[in-house]
Amino acid sequence: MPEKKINIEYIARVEGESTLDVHISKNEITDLKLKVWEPPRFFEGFLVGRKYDEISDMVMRICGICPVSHSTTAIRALENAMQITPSAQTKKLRRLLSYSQVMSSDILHIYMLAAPDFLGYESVLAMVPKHLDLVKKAIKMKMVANELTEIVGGRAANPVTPKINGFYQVPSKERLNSVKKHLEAMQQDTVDTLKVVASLPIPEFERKTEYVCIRNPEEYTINEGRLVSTEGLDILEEEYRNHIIENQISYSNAKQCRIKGRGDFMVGALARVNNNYDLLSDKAKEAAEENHLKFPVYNPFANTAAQALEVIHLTTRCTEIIDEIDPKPEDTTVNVKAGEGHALTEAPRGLLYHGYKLNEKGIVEKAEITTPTTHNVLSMEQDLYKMIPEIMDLPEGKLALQCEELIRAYDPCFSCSVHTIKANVKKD
Amino acid sequence: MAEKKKLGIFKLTSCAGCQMRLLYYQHRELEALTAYDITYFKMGKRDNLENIKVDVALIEGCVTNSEQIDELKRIRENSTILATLGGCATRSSLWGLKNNKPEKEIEEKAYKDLSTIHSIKAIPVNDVVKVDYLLPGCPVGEDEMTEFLQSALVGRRPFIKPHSVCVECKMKGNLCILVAKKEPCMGPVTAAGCGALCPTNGRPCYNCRGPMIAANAPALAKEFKKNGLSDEEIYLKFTAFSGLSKVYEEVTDRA
Amino acid sequence: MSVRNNAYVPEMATIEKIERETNDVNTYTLTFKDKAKQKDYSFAGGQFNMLSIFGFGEAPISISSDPQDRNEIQHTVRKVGGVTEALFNLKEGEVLGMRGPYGRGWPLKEAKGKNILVVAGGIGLAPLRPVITQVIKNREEYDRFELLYGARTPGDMLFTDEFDHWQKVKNFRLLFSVDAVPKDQRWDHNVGVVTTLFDQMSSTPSRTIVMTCGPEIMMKFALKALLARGFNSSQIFLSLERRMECGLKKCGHCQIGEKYVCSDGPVFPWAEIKDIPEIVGWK
Amino acid sequence: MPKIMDEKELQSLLGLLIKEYRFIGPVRKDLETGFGEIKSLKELVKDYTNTIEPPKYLFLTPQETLFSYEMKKEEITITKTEEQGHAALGDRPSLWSEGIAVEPLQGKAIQQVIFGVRPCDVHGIRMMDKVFKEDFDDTYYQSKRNKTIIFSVTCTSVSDYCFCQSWGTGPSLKDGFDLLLTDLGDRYLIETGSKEGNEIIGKMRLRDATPMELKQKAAVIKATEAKFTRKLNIKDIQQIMISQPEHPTWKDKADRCLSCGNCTSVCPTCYCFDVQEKGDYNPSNMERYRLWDSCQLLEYSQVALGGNFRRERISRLKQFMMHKLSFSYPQYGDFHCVGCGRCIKWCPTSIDLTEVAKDLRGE
Repeated sequence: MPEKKINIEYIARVEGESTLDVHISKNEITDLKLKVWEPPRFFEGFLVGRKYDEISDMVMRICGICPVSHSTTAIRALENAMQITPSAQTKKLRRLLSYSQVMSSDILHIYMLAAPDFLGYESVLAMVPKHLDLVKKAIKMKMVANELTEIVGGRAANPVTPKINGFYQVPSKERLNSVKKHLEAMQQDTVDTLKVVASLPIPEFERKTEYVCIRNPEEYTINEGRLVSTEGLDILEEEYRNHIIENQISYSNAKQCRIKGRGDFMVGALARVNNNYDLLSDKAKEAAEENHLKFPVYNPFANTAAQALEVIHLTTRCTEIIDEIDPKPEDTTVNVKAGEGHALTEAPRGLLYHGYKLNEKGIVEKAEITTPTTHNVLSMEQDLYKMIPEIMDLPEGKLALQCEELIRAYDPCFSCSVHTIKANVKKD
Repeated sequence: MAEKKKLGIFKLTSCAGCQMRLLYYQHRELEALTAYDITYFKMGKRDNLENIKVDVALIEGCVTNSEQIDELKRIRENSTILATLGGCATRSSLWGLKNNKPEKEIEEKAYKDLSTIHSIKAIPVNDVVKVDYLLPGCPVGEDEMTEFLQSALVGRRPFIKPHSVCVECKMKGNLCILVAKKEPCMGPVTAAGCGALCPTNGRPCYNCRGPMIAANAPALAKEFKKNGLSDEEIYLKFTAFSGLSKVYEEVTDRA
Repeated sequence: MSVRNNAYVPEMATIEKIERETNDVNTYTLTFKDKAKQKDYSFAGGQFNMLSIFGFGEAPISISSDPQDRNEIQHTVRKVGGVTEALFNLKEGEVLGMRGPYGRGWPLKEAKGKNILVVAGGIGLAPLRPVITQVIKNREEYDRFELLYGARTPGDMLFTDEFDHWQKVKNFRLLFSVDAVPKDQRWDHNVGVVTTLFDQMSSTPSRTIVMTCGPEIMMKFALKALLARGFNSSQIFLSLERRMECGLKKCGHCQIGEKYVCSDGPVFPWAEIKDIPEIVGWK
Repeated sequence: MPKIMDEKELQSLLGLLIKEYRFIGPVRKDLETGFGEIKSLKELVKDYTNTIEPPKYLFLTPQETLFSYEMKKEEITITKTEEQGHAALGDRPSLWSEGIAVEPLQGKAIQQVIFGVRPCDVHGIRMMDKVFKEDFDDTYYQSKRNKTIIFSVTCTSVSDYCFCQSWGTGPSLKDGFDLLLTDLGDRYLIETGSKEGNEIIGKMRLRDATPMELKQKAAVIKATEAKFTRKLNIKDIQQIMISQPEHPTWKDKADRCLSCGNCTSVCPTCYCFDVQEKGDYNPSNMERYRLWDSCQLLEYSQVALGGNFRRERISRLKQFMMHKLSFSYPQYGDFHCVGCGRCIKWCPTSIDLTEVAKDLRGE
């Protein structure tokens, strides 16, 4: 048996920088390392000493793809620390903001990052000559989602309106209605997207890991809820730290997470759909059935289909929320208090945790951030351990490609996963 | 049809938000991306050509380890026009906060074994290689990115606004919240290009674009103080996104 | 509103000829595409045109050709900025935009029957070439003519191929100086800044009109030296450089004191500007 | 002949104007009042002293295309020269065009009305008209200006910043308007200053003002005049402003100056602009446009090779104040200051040109 070495020097079309090293000897994996070498940025370090009202703007810069998630999570954690309960209007606007970002990020991942894999292209740009219509459709949908983020958040990338206890400025009903029209117009496109995604050939692979996300019985949620899993986890967000543990690993700048007493787990769109399928809109369920999708699914490659499915749901849901609100300026005064607060939200890539400790002046004394990809890294490695033996016979190049595709299916965000390097690192 | 110009997009230490601005948040991305022959763009494509000559190189992120210095020098050698893409590359932005304290102090806090750590101070790109154009913004402004990409197509020098956010704010007819509400707006010392985004959205500018060239930081700091901000709060305002810029050093220098 | 009546819209002009003067200076010979426009066009030495390099922008460039030659217009241009760089990439036969002429030129009328002293530095000789051409063509109308010309190096001197011709003109005196002589270049004249030529010059304040153009720092020193030698403020004329966006007294950039350099200048008698606060320090 | 109208008649006049013209008037902008396009009478603000921005933005738009062109080989075609206004930041999609959006005025028949222009601003417009007419017509400015009716309102309130009285550019107005409204308390005096103004009022059946009512107007003005707290001594101001360029007050103010450009942006008589070229992803389509510029900005006086004639902040500050209170007079026969006080009010560090003038005078 020949010795095989898979070295994917960098995993393309994902956010951030990572390397996969697999060493196979006599049909056995002797070494497998997913190295995230996105340079550390010491976020948790330099947030200490900053003021509470700066945190949301700063943590947004953890990730260029899900700034809304970091902002919302930080704001909610800080509100929890200062015992602030935002208004119903604020909660709804935050939902719009979060949903819009999940939608656009999902669309981005489906079309620009994952679709080229399934259609056999090296990039979305390479798809342009033959699939111009598809690319244009994707761009149109993404534009609508971005437009919604921009209207509520002031800017699609790194929004500026969210603040603790509300918004600096609320969008006018008029502008919300204008984007609502666009949302309605793209509904068919979202259904078509699922059709395209469901028809793409994905590798047959299954590994029954634990799927973790938040759940709110009232609504397919992205923000606010209990932490649940397909294996029966069901806890409050402030209990997160008691159940999810992080380990520093020697070969990577990202940490690895596991559930206390159990093991690796997967977060992200697939986890959300696996746990919350019942909460999806009728339209989304209908589309799932039409495309013969049944959840829960234990194939990580199905993450893309889960993304497409949730886009159908969220598009409808956003139009409903717009109908429910007529935003008015509100008092968003913050009474600064010392305290500790935690929050969990669903970033597009999955579970995101922020925790802060504030002193009486509102200065951060301790900050903790765990990102979706940090949650997922271990599961990726476990998937690879299971998948590689199943496809061992493939030539090296194809084997490497499928490994890369598996990682990409997670929609990972390696820059995210690195900011969380902790102050005290233990080397093996 | 002449051959398309070659464009390489490279990433150092950053959040990738500026690359996303190209791929994702832009209004005319298809036009922008197909106007060039993109030879290197790890976040956007699989086939990337290392070490080839490009007409235009865009650098996202700042340098935080020594390998990046070598990489950057290689890119510079291989490119005709080199521009920074966003605040990190332009002035190390948020990551500059790491430079705030002695290097060793921070690293010792983070790692027990320093032998494997190659992290150095956060250095903006133009402190390492010659940069033709600096495109600020966190993320890079769509207007200036578009202006740059369009001008580089023909070899025109891009018009990157060097003045303060106030100019754009006034062009929009906004109420000045610094004057009218005494809110600590960083607009007067911040580089324009965002269309006075924050004041337009009812909040004071928080300097995410970094300093404008002719900024008078002490004068604004004095005004903040008059409006009731503490020295500590003023320090935080001027340090958040400017990587301890020299332009602000009269306010931020605590030595 | 027709394009013709819109003062911001340039006329199309063709580059007929490009001549290399120095490493970074070329002379461009232009004609309007519209033949009627070319026929009607007249200018005075010292005036400038706004040249548009399409795709790049517009810049004010002084005219360096003979005002009496109605068939073509020349601009001698140094490659210094975005627009001039783009101009250097154009080839003969290509099209650019031109509008003008703008501003006040050299006082050739006042100089009639008098002596002329020209003090020029570097590219500053370009707007003064029309003066030289005019004096040569109408030699009998003027008295003694003296040119003090300085450049960084011998290789940076403009119009050197015309020097021989100028030397031969009656009552013409040319004095040259360079700041430095590189090893591989030959130089038989003075070395030093242009003002060091003042000791060799024969011009006196009596019945003399002085015209000077060059870097501002050079003009400052020339002015000091001239005033010290007894020249008075109404016989010294300077051509000023300022940023211009329109050439039409609208964009505001070229103002110094109450003057618009684009319209009241670029040529000013020293008497007119000497009290402007921003200029006072020159004395 | 001045006419008299009651509240109802005024409302119906304004209602008519809103219907028939693009109607710009004072609207609420957060804590202050600014100009905005008005679609219904409800939006109109009455109790304001002056607007945040001067009305100049309607004629000298913050950013506007001068012309577009197409480049094909040797052929360059100017494709569009029509004077038009753009949203403040160019051709951004709808999301960006909040703030001052200036729509093109199309066709000759369509006109706009600016209501509520204060007398100082009418003088500002008069001065700008001169600047953009001198030597040749700036078609971009004039085309918008010529299609505009100025509906001015005599001031009855005075802010801490106002000093128009010192120049005689307010609180009342003698000419420069199409229509002028004076609030007499229980009724309005309306005067016309142009053929267009006459035509509008001619449609209404209004009675002539009585001599008593004209006296009442004078009394209103007198009462307003008594309210001024800020004054600028304009005697010999042209010489005084330039007499002491080394006076310590300059340095004192320059140390505070942020070089932010707010003073020139809000000045009703500041007209400087920058010209830039803009491309497209199809490089043969180009556009030349202009946008507001300010002498307070470092790049304003920059020339090739990095030369800069006003590198020092103090020299830029002097340029602004000296131009307003001295240089402009020999240039245009007007001091380009109307006493609106905006440059003082909106200066983040409260730099005050009336104070500088006082210091230079040694008062």
